[in-house]
Amino acid sequence: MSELAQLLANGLVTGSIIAIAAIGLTLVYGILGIVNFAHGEYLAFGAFIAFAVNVTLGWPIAGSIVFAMVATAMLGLGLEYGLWRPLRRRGAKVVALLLVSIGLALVLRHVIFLVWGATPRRFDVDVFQVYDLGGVIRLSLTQITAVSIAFAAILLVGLTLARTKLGKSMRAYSDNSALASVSGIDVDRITAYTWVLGAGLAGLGGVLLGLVQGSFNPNMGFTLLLPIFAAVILGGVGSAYGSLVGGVGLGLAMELSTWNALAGGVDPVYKPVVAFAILILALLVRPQGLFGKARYV
Amino acid sequence: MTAVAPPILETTGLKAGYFEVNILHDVSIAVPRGAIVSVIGPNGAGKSTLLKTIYGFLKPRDGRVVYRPDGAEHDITGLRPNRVTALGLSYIPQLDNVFPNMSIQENLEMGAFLLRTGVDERLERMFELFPLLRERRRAKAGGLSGGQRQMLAMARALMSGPDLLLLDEPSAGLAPNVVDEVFDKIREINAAGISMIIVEQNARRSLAMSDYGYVLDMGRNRFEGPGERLLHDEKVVDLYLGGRGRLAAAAPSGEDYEAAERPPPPAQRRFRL
Amino acid sequence: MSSSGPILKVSRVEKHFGGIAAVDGATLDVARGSITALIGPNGAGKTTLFNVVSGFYRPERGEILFEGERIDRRSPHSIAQRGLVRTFQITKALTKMTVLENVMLAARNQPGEHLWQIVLRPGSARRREREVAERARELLRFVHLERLADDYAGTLSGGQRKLLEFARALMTEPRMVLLDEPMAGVNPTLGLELLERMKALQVDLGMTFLLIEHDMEVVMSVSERVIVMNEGRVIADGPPGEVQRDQRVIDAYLGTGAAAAAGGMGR
Amino acid sequence: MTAPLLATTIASPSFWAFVGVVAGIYTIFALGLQLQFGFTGLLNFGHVAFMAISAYTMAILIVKVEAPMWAAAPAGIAVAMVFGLLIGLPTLRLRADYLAITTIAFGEIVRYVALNQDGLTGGPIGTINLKGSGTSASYNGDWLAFQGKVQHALETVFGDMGKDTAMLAIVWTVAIALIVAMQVLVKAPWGRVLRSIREDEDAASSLGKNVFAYKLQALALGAALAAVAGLFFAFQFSFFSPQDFDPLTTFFGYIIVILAGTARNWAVPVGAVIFGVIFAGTRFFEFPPFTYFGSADRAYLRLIVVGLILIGLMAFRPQGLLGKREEMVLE
Repeated sequence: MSELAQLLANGLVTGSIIAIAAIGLTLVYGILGIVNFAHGEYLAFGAFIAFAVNVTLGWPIAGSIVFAMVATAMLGLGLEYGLWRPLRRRGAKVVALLLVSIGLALVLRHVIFLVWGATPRRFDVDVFQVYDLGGVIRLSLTQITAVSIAFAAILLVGLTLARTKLGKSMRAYSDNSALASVSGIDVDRITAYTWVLGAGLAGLGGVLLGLVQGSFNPNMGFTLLLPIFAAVILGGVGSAYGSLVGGVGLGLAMELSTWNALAGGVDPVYKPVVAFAILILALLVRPQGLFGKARYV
Repeated sequence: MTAVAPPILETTGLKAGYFEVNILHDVSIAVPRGAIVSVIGPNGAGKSTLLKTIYGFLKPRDGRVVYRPDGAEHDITGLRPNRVTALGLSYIPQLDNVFPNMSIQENLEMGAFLLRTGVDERLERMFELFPLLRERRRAKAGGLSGGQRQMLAMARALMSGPDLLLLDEPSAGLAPNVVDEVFDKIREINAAGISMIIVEQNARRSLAMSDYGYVLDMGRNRFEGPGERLLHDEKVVDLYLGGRGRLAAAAPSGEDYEAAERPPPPAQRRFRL
Repeated sequence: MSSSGPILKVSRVEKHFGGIAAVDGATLDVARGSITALIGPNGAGKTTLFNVVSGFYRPERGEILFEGERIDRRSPHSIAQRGLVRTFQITKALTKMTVLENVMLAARNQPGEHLWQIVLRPGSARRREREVAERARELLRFVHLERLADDYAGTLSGGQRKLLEFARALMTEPRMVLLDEPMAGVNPTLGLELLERMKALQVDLGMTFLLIEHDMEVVMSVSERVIVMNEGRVIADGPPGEVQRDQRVIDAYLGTGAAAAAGGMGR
Repeated sequence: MTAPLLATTIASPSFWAFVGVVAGIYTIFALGLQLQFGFTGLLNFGHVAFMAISAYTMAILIVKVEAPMWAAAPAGIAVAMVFGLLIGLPTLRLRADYLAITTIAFGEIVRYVALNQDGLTGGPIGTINLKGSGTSASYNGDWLAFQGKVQHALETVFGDMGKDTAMLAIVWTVAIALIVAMQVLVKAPWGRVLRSIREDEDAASSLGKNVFAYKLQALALGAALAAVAGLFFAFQFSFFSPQDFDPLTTFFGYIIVILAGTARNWAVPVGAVIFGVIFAGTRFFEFPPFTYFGSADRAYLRLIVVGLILIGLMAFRPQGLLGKREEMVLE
């Protein structure tokens, strides 16, 4: 029983990291129509920027997280101006943009390798502060922090999309970008804000991933990319809350698959395979995503 | 409409296109204040491209677009669509003219995106003008039928309180009874003082209710004149309206159009836009 | 397979989307060798019905017989292979292929389309290809696109694409063609020509046509029977003159103006 | 490094033979993607998995079952094709982006299995561990014997040449034969159907074409080509491990196809040679500015360059070096 509780707790931690990473991806995917294979590198970028200020410069971790978010948001913004916008003006469509994102992923990942090397890095935090919850679950402070921040961020984004004028104009842009500009929306601002939000959340997700993993290298984002995509598709492309459900669901499924009571459970090395298998199976049943509603085109 | 007042919109020598291809070669039109102006012509003549160029979706390679709301003059050549809207124009595209995944009310609110106040009053006026929209205000626009979509598109375009409305084929693909309804609404909107440019396939009906018409062919002006005159110009009929044979066949309905020319009964004018 | 009786029988077909019935128990049949028009307001389910009949949507209920054979569980390609071919409201010209290739693609019995045949009988594939090219050029002549045969279909105008689709549908040697707004965007003069060609095929080859069309003038002049749909059901079915006097049709679709016009035509 | 060393590297036939072999293997690999993506429009991101499956199948059969190479190699291709059909059945109805994600997931599953089923695949150490720890396993005895015979035959005709020339001759003979075969297929009406599917599936099926069957054929044939590349890869490097089959390899294949021009079979070797020179060739550039970087850093730089090439192509020449703008697949 305590094994199950611990697995559920671990699943929640893994799931909330996937969810926070997925939400940035789903915004860019749903609003701008870019299937961003470089999203994992945005995560890694955030983690390494936080590493630089936290470890190299000695800032406290809280400040490092904020700094990394801002820096990643700026990266996202810079790439919107320097890369995506010119491509969009040239009439590039989904598949072309997807292939560009693969090129971008290669560039970003190896720039990070070039700067920080392949050595595993860790943040300057106390990983040994562990809380015993009800005598059955043990979670570290970093894990608890990560889960809380992730949930708070997702809630905030969800409210922004549903309630604010910015959120509405984002939805309008994703629905019909030409009509959005006829309505008086400055579409260039919308694409910029979407990247600020999407990349900023990716930066946050990267730092949280680094915190929870303990140590990380520049491949960290790419390793998690497929589970993140799985969460996005399960949750329905473009849906913030869907990402939450998809991410947490996947996290739980990955951890629970190792449960002994399930015919011994699968070998933990196959946890990512569980995520891939769930994705493939889910698409067989519902090609539009598990929680995704049929959209009007 | 007085002859001396300068037109509310004027294009001179517009040249525009996509990539290597020029679609507009030299197009000049003028829209008198308060008038309905029809732009007709065969497929590929550049009618829709003209609207897109006026509205800033396409940067013209040459020529000018000048917009003159009350007492002012703006050169809007190549201005981005959101800025064009801010100056008091509005546009209804032919396809994709609603936000399909947003509710009807949200669609209308998007139309008033630039307004800071008075959105609710405008919403109320639109619901009066298009009662069906009130009934289904919470429904997603994607679930509407073609005719209902066109009504929503018109209402959305009016939400910003424009002085000049650009309509791209408002009757395309609609059933005859719905077409009647759409043209009725167009006249009603015009009667409230809004100038209009209409691009239409349904050239006869469009010309019949227009103050002025332009015939475009291969991206150039071909004919122009008062709508009624173009409708009976032998050359125009032969070249662009499918010949006299078809005109004869359609003749009985001509009466009907004339009847519709009369201003709408006062009861329908209770709204101000 | 019977050679008399209706070529297409649609009975009590239903197709829903998220709880909304797009086609709600439609029943109709189409006489062999006829030109039948399918009209009705937008959202009446006409295009959905086309999609169901041509196999792109699977109906939840009902039965569709083509030449006496059930086709409502068949896939689009197998229905097309049986001789029931459709065109699309928004044309699907294959823009990165030439106009000629577009039409040649539609040929049936081409052994060169099967991997093992290319290896085993390369000669027969090549011979057939020559026949196909010849026939394709004939059809392009028929729709006045012959001089554009070697251009990419992407360079055609909207109306020309409608004509190309028409030629392509004929290339499949169909027994029946479903045309979804064949005249939309075609300039009036060319459109009249298209109608004449349709008539010629009906008379000479006994081909059957079912067309969705909004232009009432076209509907009245070309079709010998008109089926009217509204809200997913068939509300009227009969000769054009009769249908346009039907009060339900006037209310749901034609409106009083058009009815007056139609009355004028009747005189 | 000094100029003479550079000269010897650049002038060395064995260096160019190596680059040539790598380019040949990539040609065959990318030819499969050309068929799937360039002609049929299938965004298969798990292509490397078919390479892995055939290489592993062959090695395992030879080491564990002691099958002869001439039986094990075709078996590798067959198994890869079967996997192509199996993965195609559920995924080929998905839209492009979902297909890309599910196929890359499939590729990763294959790699994870290879990494973690030590008993079957030798695990992370690679095929050298196929017999378990303590003994080193080898699968290419038969191949080296065959290669020796070809080398001998070549030398009797052309005189003494470098040791890689036999491999070079074999790989390119096969590559060119496969290009010819593919060209025959896509020029036949079969290829016309594939192109119609790439553009509009609904149009193709409305004309009586069984879209699903054609996609499946393209996927399985493409898998077979990747499988052939996998065999040559295994022979060239005499041992391999799961790291050799990470998703990057598939992306390299895409870069070659896009560099060359989509829907152009004859362009594939051009793309592969350019890519081979950039990728394998730069390893040997021992002169400034390359010498300012350590070898690990140079590997990173190389991948940065590759990424920039992909971005640059998509931005400035999406039809590829030899493609036609009117037939451009990517818009």
